Amino acid sequence: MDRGARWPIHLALVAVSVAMLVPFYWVLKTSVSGDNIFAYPPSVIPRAPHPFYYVDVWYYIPFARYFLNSVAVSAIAVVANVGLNAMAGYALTRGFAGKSIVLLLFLSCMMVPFQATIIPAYLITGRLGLLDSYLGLALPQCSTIVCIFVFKASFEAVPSSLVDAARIDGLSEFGIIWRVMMPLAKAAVATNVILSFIWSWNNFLWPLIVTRSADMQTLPLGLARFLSYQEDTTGALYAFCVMVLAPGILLFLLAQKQFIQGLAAGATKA
Amino acid sequence: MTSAPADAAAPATVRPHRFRPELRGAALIWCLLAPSLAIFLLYRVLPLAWNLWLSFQDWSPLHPAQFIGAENYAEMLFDDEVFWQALWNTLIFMASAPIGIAIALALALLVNADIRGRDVYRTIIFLSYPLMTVAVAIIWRWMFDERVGLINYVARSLGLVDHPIPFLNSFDWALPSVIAANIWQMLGFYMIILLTGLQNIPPQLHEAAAIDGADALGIFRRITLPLLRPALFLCFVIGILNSFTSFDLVYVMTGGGPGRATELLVTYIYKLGFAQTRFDYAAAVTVFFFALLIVVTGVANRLSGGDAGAMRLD
Amino acid sequence: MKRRAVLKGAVAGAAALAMPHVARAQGRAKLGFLTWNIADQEALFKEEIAEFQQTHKDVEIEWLDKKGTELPAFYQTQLVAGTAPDIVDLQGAIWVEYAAGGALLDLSPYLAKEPEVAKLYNGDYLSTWRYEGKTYLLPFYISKTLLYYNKTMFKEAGLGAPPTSFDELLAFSAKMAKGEKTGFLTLNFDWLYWPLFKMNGVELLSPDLKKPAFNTPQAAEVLEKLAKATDGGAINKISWTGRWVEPNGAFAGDTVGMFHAHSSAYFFVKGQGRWINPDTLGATQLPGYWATPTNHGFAISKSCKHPELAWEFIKLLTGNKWATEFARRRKLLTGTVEADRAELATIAKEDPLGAAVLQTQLEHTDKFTGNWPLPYDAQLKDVFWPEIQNAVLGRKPAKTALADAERGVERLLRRRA
Amino acid sequence: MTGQEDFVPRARWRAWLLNRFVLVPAALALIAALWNGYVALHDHGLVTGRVVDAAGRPVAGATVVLWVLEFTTYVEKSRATTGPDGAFTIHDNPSHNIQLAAEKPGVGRSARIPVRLYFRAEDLALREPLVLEGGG
Repeated sequence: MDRGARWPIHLALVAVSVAMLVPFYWVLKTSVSGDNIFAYPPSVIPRAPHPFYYVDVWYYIPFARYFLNSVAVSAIAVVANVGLNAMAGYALTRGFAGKSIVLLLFLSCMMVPFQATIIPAYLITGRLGLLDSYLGLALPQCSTIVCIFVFKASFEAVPSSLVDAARIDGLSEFGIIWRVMMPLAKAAVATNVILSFIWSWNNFLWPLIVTRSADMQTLPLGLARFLSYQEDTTGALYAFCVMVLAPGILLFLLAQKQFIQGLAAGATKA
Repeated sequence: MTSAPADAAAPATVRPHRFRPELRGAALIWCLLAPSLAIFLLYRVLPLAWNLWLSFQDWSPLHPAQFIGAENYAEMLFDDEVFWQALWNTLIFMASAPIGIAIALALALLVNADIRGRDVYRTIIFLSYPLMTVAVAIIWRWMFDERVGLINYVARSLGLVDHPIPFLNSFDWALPSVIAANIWQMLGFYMIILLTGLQNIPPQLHEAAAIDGADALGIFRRITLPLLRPALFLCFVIGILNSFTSFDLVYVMTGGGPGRATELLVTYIYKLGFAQTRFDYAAAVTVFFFALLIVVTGVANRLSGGDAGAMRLD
Repeated sequence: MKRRAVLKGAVAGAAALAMPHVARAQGRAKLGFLTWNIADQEALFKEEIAEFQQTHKDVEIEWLDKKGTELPAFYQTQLVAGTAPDIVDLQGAIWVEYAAGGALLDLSPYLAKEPEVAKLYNGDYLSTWRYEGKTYLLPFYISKTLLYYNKTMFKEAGLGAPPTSFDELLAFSAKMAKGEKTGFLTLNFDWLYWPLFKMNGVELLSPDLKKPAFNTPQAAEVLEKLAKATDGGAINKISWTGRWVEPNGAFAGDTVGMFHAHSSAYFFVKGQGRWINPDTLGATQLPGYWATPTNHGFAISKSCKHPELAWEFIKLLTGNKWATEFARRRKLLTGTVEADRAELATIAKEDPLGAAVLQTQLEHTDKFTGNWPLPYDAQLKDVFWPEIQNAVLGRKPAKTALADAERGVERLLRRRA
Repeated sequence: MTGQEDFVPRARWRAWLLNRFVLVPAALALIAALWNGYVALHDHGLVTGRVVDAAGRPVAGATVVLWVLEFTTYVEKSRATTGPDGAFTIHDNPSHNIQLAAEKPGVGRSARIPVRLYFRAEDLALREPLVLEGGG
């Protein structure tokens, strides 16, 4: 692959990159210029860009409040995911009776369509008395199968000699997880953080059902309200999109190196 | 992670006894699994069981349940074209995964070449994955817009079409459009996985083959592809799961329309339950849906030699 | 980690034992109040609640607003959990299903006990909330379809008065259609397109609502005409594919001759269409004066623990004072006679066009259609509409589509019988 | 991830604190704080400006009306009257999206000029005066 002329490769990749980036540009452009969606032809360069659509969004819903809620819920989900998944992942690296059943259970759990489980999930959450609470919002996503496997894979990559040595040093299992495994599984942690963050940050249907009070709403709900209600103000709608997407993208850009490693590990370290 | 209570896991002694540590170990393992298992039990298994039970009942939030045997299933299989339409669309959606994977493979090969700025390319291509699907749907619904959509604009300026195509409003274009948006979002994810697959292939193999005088294509066919199999199958499995569960995308982009052109099983389940208050019937479809997923992924897993990365059962 | 897990479990368990979820609703008298995608009136609701609490000191009212498409999902989940909001704002025909299912409180006894209350409202509109002789809602705000027309485009096409018959409607549309321009556009959700059929004497169901009655040569002819006009560009395709924003946006784009929509569309369109003023936009009835209402009303959930309080509250909401206030702020009609009279008087001064639009809402209120009290309306729509779509978009011959639709509807009616 | 301090050597603290995962959010927080500080100092809802006639002479005693956007429509919020130098001050603008117009019987009325602000009740000094035209 790496022999011969490079420019065709660059050409192809640049073309693809453009294709991938155009939607981003288009949203940004509309969010600052808001050329009316019913104007044709669309202008490629924003006419008279201004930040006021962002101001409108900020005041249209209690943005700070919704943002805070989203952050709180995501934070819970992320912490819980890293913790619980690491534990489960470690457990799965060990042989024990009923392991294959657990694995089967996990795998099949991946395939339950959440849309079909809302009502029972709601009733259960109600039973736990967690309705309209951050924990209730986060709980269904406090452990995710894919992430467990990411941990499992990267733990398996840890040479067993290390583990044995640690055990001989008299480390408790938790000590082993925390002091031997985790430092070697930074990538898996990053993957867990990002995936669980993205998933809980983007979650839409569950918050919709579980939140009652106005000040427990999360950002996707605000976005949905925009969609249904303020849809004519396209500029503001796309400004909202940017404001909602930014945190996820930022986090990804910050941690992408480890994230991609971890994903890769979970994916192919078979 | 809080440090464990001392009693939770007494340090195994240097020279352990025959089986007591075994037992303790097992207990510990289950303790480690407990929280995750609890969550899945509460939010996956129980609801599924509820659906299973419900699928044999006649129930709605408005009246108490009563047993009606397999009536819901009978209706689903013999008396509901919409169900079959939705199933068909879902299968098409699923069948589209290989397209994305193929593109991703090509990209992975390109990015794998040691060229300047490969990380930048990689990042850019991956960037669409972390996006909120609702927002992605909003964006693409608009890209595909008949009157002011960018795609139509470009196509018209290039003279590819004389009339703008009403992508999302046309029975023939709606599903492909949604699929395209889906591929756009998944592409980077596939690529990353394949890229790692490529990088795990020891370069010596390529060199050896090159010395044997194999051309690039030959190397790719005889060495790269076979060694890439697990990664490819993982992509495929993820693609399947994704195509079965991409609810937000369809819900926002087309809402299943026009007609039933983009109705997927998952959107149909949602509509049945919440638009038509037919949770009992929706439950039947859900059960079928679940069974179908198990079968498909099972088959994929088998094909991959039970070795599709995360899907593997040891 | 383990300790946390254990604690979490213990706490959750305790919570489950200590407070079953209904417990939240009890304590000092509390009313849940759910509105349908009208969060912009938060101020109004807060004031109304405040006033209500002056006379009912110990009552707590929790106001919620949910987006239209999600409100049913939310309400039904709450029903199952037994925590349904006590007062709910319902739109279209979904209330019938809830009423038939016994989720809503029959208001007839209350209306009988206080006959003066019913007199507050427009009788025709109030009667749209009747199912099997019982009234289940009080009108919150009202709206029915009318015909907006683009006077400029009419002039350009050499047309004078708006059409007076179905064929004229199509002929006019054809005259105005060229290039980007189309002649006619209709909203299609909640049976809003049905007047087009009704004006041609097509009935959806037999009078007893037990059998489909729409598979007639007439209906086929109408469908064929619509399909032809759509194909020829006289009717805008968005009529059959768009929902709310696209059609309004298209008409606001000044490229559509006639727009069949309900009064709520007016301010939406006006907000976008710079061209709109009394000389460029006309508002009139559809030929045949048939119209489909899409009203909002307040219902009380049966699960409500304080029905008298809830009743008092919705009386306050729909009473003259607050209805007038609401009509003013939202520039619409409420179905409360006094309020609407006042609003029409006020708006006539500041926005004659708006007044003209609202005026149509109080005319020919005896010619409602497309608002059959069917408990399974949603399912019926779901079976019927896609076939109509197939026909008008030319994917199926009208006759086949109608036959298929008939089969579907018969099956549905059989199942629900 | 608490309870680990005792395991972490001093040297690692720098690594824990001085990495992009801490610094970037910190920087963002700082910016937000500064911005809020600025807002707090400039949100008295003051709107000042001048009213002149077609010839550019200041107009005393003209009525200036402030409309503020409430969701979809602009509603009149408050009025002010210009002093001898044609200057006016409105003290209670609550909004971030407003319209201004001036009028004086006999002199005429100005066009309604829309003004967008960066935050609610931002203090605003109109650069262009409101010009009364059309006699009336």
